[in-house]
Amino acid sequence: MSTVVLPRRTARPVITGRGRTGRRAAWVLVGLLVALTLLAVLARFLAPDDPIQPVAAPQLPPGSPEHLLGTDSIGRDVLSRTLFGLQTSWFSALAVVAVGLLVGGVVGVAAGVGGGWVDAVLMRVTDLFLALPSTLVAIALVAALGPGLRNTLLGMSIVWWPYYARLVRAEVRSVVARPHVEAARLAGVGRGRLVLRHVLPGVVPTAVVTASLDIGNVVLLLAGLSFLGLGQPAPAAELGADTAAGTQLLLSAWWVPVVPGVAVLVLSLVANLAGDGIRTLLGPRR
Amino acid sequence: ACSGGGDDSGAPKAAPTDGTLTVGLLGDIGQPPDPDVYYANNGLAIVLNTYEGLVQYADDKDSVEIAPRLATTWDVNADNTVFTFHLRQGVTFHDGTPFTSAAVKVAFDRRTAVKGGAAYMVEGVKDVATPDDLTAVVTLSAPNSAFLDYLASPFGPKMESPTALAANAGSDDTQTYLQTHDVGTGPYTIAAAQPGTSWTLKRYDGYWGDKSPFTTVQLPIYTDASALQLAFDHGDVSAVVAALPSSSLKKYEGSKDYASYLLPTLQSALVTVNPTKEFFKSQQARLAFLQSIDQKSLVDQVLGNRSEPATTLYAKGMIPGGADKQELTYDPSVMEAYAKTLPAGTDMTIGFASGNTNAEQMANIQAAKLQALGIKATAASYPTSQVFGWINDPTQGPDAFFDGNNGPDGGSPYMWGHVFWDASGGINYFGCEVPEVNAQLDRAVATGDDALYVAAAEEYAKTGCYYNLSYNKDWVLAQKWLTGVEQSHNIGANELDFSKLGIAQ
Amino acid sequence: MSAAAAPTAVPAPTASVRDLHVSLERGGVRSEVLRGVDLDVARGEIVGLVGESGSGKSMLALSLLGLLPETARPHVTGRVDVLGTDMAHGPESARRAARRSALGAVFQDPMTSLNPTMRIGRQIVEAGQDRDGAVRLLGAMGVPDPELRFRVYPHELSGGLRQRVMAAIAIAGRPALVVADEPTTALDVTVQAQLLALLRELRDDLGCSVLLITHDLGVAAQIADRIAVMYAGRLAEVGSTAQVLGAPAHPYTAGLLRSRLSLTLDRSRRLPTLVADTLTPADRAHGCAYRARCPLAVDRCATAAPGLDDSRPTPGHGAACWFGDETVRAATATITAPAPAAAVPVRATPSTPSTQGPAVVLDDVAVTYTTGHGRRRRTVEAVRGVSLEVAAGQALAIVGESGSGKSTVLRAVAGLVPVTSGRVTVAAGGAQMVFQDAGSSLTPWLTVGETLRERLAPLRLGRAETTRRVEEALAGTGLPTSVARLRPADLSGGQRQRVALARATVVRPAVLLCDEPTSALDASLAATTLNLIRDMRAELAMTVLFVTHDLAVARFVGDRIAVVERGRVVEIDDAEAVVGAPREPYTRALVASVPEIEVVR
Amino acid sequence: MLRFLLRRTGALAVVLLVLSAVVFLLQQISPGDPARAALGANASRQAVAAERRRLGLDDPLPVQFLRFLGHAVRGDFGTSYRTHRPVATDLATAFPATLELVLAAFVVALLLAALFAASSALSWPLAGIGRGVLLVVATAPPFLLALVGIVVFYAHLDWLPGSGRGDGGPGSELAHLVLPATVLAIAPALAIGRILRAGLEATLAADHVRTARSKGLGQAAVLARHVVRNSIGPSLAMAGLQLGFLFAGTVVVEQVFSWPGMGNYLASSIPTSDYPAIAAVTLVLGAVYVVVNTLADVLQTAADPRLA
Ligand SMILES: Nc1ncnc2c1ncn2[C@@H]1O[C@H](COP(=O)(O)OP(=O)(O)OP(=O)(O)O)[C@@H](O)[C@H]1O
Ligand SMILES: Nc1ncnc2c1ncn2[C@@H]1O[C@H](COP(=O)(O)OP(=O)(O)OP(=O)(O)O)[C@@H](O)[C@H]1O
Ligand SMILES: [Mg+2]
Ligand SMILES: [Mg+2]
Ligand code: NI
Repeated sequence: MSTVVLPRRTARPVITGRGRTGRRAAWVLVGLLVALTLLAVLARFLAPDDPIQPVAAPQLPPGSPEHLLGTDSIGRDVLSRTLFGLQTSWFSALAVVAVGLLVGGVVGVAAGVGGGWVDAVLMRVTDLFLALPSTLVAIALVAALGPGLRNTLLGMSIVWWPYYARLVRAEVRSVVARPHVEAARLAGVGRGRLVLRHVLPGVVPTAVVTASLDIGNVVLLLAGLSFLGLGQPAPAAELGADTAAGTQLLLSAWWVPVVPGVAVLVLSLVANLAGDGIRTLLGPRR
Repeated sequence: ACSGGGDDSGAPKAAPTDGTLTVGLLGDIGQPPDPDVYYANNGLAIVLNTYEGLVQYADDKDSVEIAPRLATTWDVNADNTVFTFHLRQGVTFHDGTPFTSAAVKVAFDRRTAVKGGAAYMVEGVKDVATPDDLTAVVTLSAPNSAFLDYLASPFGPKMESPTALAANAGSDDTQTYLQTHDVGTGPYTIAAAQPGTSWTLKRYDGYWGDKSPFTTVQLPIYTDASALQLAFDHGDVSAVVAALPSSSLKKYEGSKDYASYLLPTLQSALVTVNPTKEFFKSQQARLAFLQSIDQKSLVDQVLGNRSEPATTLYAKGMIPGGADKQELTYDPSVMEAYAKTLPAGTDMTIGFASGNTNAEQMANIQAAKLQALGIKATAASYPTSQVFGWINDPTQGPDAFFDGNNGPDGGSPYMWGHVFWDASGGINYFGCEVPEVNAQLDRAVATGDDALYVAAAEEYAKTGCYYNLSYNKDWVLAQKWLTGVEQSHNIGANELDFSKLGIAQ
Repeated sequence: MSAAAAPTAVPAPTASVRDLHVSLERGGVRSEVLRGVDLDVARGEIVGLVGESGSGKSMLALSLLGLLPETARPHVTGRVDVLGTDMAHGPESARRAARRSALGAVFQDPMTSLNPTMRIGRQIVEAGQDRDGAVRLLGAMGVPDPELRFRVYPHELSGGLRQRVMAAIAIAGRPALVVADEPTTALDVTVQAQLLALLRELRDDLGCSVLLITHDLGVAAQIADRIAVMYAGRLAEVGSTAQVLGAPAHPYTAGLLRSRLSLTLDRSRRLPTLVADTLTPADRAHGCAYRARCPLAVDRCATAAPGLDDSRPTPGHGAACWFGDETVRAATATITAPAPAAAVPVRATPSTPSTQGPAVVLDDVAVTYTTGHGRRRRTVEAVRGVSLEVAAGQALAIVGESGSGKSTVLRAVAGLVPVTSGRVTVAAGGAQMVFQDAGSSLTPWLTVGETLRERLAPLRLGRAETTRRVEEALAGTGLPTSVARLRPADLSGGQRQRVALARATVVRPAVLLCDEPTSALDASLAATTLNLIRDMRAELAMTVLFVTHDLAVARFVGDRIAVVERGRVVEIDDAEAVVGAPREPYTRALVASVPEIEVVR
Repeated sequence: MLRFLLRRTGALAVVLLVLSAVVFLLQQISPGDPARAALGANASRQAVAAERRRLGLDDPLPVQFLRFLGHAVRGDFGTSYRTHRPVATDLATAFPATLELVLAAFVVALLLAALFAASSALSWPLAGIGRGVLLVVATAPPFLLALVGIVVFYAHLDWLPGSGRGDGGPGSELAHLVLPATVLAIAPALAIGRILRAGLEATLAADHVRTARSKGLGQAAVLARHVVRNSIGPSLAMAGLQLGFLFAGTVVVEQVFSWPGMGNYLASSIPTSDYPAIAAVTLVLGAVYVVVNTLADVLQTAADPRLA
């Protein structure tokens, strides 16, 4: 019945070593993620200029004190656009992952705890979604609905939740199969409390780690959709769209695509590493 | 596609020694290079070098002037209904059969049968008579002074070998065959077709005209502008015609290693206003908006040398003497006053086609200007398919739309007025039309009376739906050794006639 | 550090370990797991290595094989010599050659120790046999249908057969030394006995030496020529089987021996146990690591560690203790069983069934499990028609081999599995259960206090009262109240078992179900737990159903014993009657296979 | 096994049906007008209406869907609005190109993944740097990576061709494959490599590997016979999943490298709302994806006898 196992979600730490040094590195990585989030949240205060309005001559090279990272093809401040783009990309990715986690989590918990026909029905539906090529369906969906951040996020969320449903279900089932759940049941713990107190806490670490690793993927996919003209329409600042729109200028004004491109890289890299960090901090899986 | 190379980028590249010219295309040519089907731009080079029409626009001129091609001379009767063409002698099709007047009717008939986008050009043909092999008399059912422009248009009817058409007719009027072959008389013939990848043209040795030193023309398809530019820098591509973004212009202009040409076209950058939107309900508002556009600096900043600010309502040189003057003066105060009457924070959207960087920049700059006036203006991109859907429900569209580059199929003022001002014309995105203007245009085309054209234009300008921003030019980028670029280009076709190109000694 | 303790009688040992120190790293912390071990295995000799869990037995075995876990970055000093090859520091190629030609290994878990994706035949051939030899070897190991079995995958074999395959692999290369690391723990007593016999035959037929690691002195007693006792990374005592078991010269050995259960034990007495260890790893690094538990400890023990030579009661017998064996024996013999920490008064076991009605009634109960979907759907009749009655206050021990349905009976009583047919009646007050693995039966992320409070929640007692009851329950199981704030991972195995017991009894159930609560614990911890269960049963007047595969445990805990075989009760009677005069052949086999220590004095 | 395959085939049919329904519905809700897109900018309104009738766009939805399905089953995806050729004809040239690229990328991805996993699990010296580079590169936006690749290896170093699929000779074809395949492979390589490494590390620490070592087997034999097969199961599933992602990834990579494949075809079809083309590409790639994952499933079952 299952089509795809989801091993992507069980990747192991990449750079962090073992032991205490590993924990310290993990904290640093998580700290980086927090810093990036702060940067995104505070974009409007940190950005020197309006991200939408041209503020100077077009294609000013980076290095000038007024426009540290230069200006883009129509004279907007690249630094400001990148900061706001960070905000859009970061929160979009968070939204997609959060929706995936929420919907997938509810479906997964319902299937894992419900068992029987509930499980069968929910997992058949999930499998069907999983069997569809997600990226392609997202592309087709956005191509059909028309570009726009809302549609893009909608399209991506639709293809994103089944992974979480499967993952959460598998985790729930493995936790439910652990003796402590049976022991708690025998000890007279009610059903709701059983799920909330004895099952879910065991699922959260994996789900959180997976989600944080996934944010990088979402950021990249968003950027890819933008490249195809299916992302955030101009003039709103979005890293992927800015990189994509700027690629034309790679040869004449390299900083226009490279700065937001590097921001995508950093975002996705930090999300990836922080995922590993969180995994380290949450300790080995029991 | 990657011969040569190894030399330092920057230094002029050596001319090819194997007689191969490589012209890079940006993006798939889309439709098949069938003259009765092809209705796009980046593949025109194939159509125009393999087929020829009866007439063409004069090469190397920045005004509209009909020049001979397969017809050496022609006569038009007084009421523009009978056109008599005297055909060139000694012309053969690529299948070796001679070109005679019989082919004219065949070509017109096929165009009607195939029902392509430019089939309208032969709609009015009532009859084609062939008194002798080298004379064709075309009779129209109604007077049409634009008929010669139809024939000169790059999308106009081209002469096709009746024998070859019949031999490969299939069930679809030879359409399948012509997806990868040609049946024309042009200086080149299709030697190999890999749709989506590359096209190879071979010199037609039976060609009636001058022959270029290029025995083969390669047209590789690049799908990324930067990749194409790199290939050109590298010397793998000999010339790029109107494919690279203006933002790259700076790098090549005045370069001593590459040749950069800016050649005249009938294309313009335009603003279209959407009268169905609340914001632009009143003519006064629309005109205020157009007046708030700083045409000169906008064109200068965004398009640079690729264009000049337009001063007429039609394309440059369409109305001799420029009587169709565009009377819009930059005055943001009118808009400012209008803005004050609006509720605070009223928003409006300025659209542009996705991927069109020039339009994007213009839209953004204008949006910024409006914001300074206290209007919540935003620039937004729309995919092309959506843009052409607005005509069905203009309220779906933005409040105004910036077109970076657009124009008519041919050089007649009628063709211009029709596409831009008549709601059925195709580029009148928001259906802003004046029945009186349409009628005036119809009357003008019958006689070719410039005064009527001017009157129609002036009438339409009052709607405030339309602003001709600039006269655009084709940017042709070529290696230093390539000669004859200007001479191989005309105002109608945004492509080069490869037979007129050469290698510098 | 210490001088070689080579017995003069053995001229050229097959393997010789001298002053071996091994330290390993885990979680960034390096700890010394072997701290100066000297041991010889003579040609054709079986040496039994015993000791509690974590004492370093496996690390010694892996040192001999030169297979210390690389991921733990082992630091090794000292010498490990197998037939002239330096297994500690020699070049990897030489060590590999030694493993190939001179060594064989049998590891604890036969399922994970065999490659699941390779047919077993190939796994044997790989160890240095041709095909025919491998088939013959399988036959010789007592694997029926060796030709057929040659082509199967490990998961298609039972645990016993898998362990035989392991044994076949171990001897396929005709090794001089077989290292067997707890080869029997995963097995049934009956299979265990067969495997031990097999090892002895190997020695007899091939003349190879065997290092047999076990935590069960009884197992060692059965086949070892010599026994080495490990404690905290050092040898505590070494000597011939008769010497070590008959005249233990180290207080630890003596304590282990006393806490062992046997079929002849006095059931009315508490089991003697060892004092709990209070030393931190840092404390253990200097002095005698056993001093905190040792009744003989003196100041000197805290500063200097005695060597094996320091007490040499008889030739070939050594013990790392400052005192001679006479002192040790005298001292340990006189100590009575220590009272539990909470000092619960010892009451007589209510051995006579009370006159009230039965607390548990099973009437022709059957339980069937279904697994898998569709094509893989299988049903297992785990219990097929069991009828039982347990009077209130009575204790029933259920014994039987693995898979016979013991746990299923308990789960049916607890209501954790629905019965397929028949009826289960439990007296008012319900049943609570203590699971085999206490650790995994506690929710890892909840503190002990939260776990216990959850049981009290339905009573709506109020905050203070709840806290009082929790503390009471902890005290009742001999745990300090501070434990309430800890999570299971912070507790030792014995403590976790007590928490599980506290959870089961914080609200008194009518029936206490125990599913092998001691099988994962070493002798001393097991004894402590058994004592506790007895005490609580007496105090709370509970009915007890106790599942075990160890007949000695069953006899100690149960007033009556039920023997289960393939889902049916085949014999049920008073405990002494079952042990003393087993009627069923299976019961007889069970009785016979309990490893007894025939003390040779 | 036969029943297993039959069941998988049945599931495949259901998935494809749903996929086609999804694709079809997406066409319906999209705002663009295919008839207009087909005729181009300057076509008259009457011509567009006629085109709508000709394309059957005015029929009721179920009729359109059934027609769509019926044609698709026969491999007839209609005529592209854009190229005016049967979509099947277009795909017949585009699909092999994509397949070639994807398979090459897959091989590169597996190689990189194996290197990544082995270097880490077996603690090779200096491998950490390589892994770091792979990680960084894998998190870069693919189109930027592709362009930077062209700038470096084509424009500056002139080692490799920057676009197209090569002309004729196998040497040229191979050279043209290197850059796009590598760019395409990098992200999947990291994904597969991580799983493979987790598997390798777990297996290397497994008891049965210790058993194998205790037999005196050499490192190579231990790895080949006892480690690789046992670690590969989840990586196979991952590889299957990634092969699907590779096909999707071609949409971006093919465009930058002017690779005449399905991705490029899709990318040019999207702006023109060329639905027959979009639908066909989605369906075909979707089918490949489903088949590949089914295959990965079967392979995984073959690798581990316990799953059978
Ligand atoms: N990989 C490792 N890294 C660090 N320490 C380890 C490792 N493996 C075991 N240890 C520690 O080494 C000590 C000895 O372990 P060992 O496995 O030899 O004990 P044992 O006597 O075999 O116990 P058991 O009876 O439970 O098998 C223990 O304290 C254990 O925690
Ligand atoms: N949840 C389950 N699903 C399917 N079969 C099961 C399940 N639990 C137990 N069985 C099977 O039921 C039979 C009896 O199992 P049970 O656990 O009662 O045996 P046991 O006597 O307790 O064995 P052990 O001594 O190994 O614990 C076994 O064959 C076992 O494989
Ligand atoms: Mg051990
Ligand atoms: Mg059991
Ligand atoms: Ni020492």
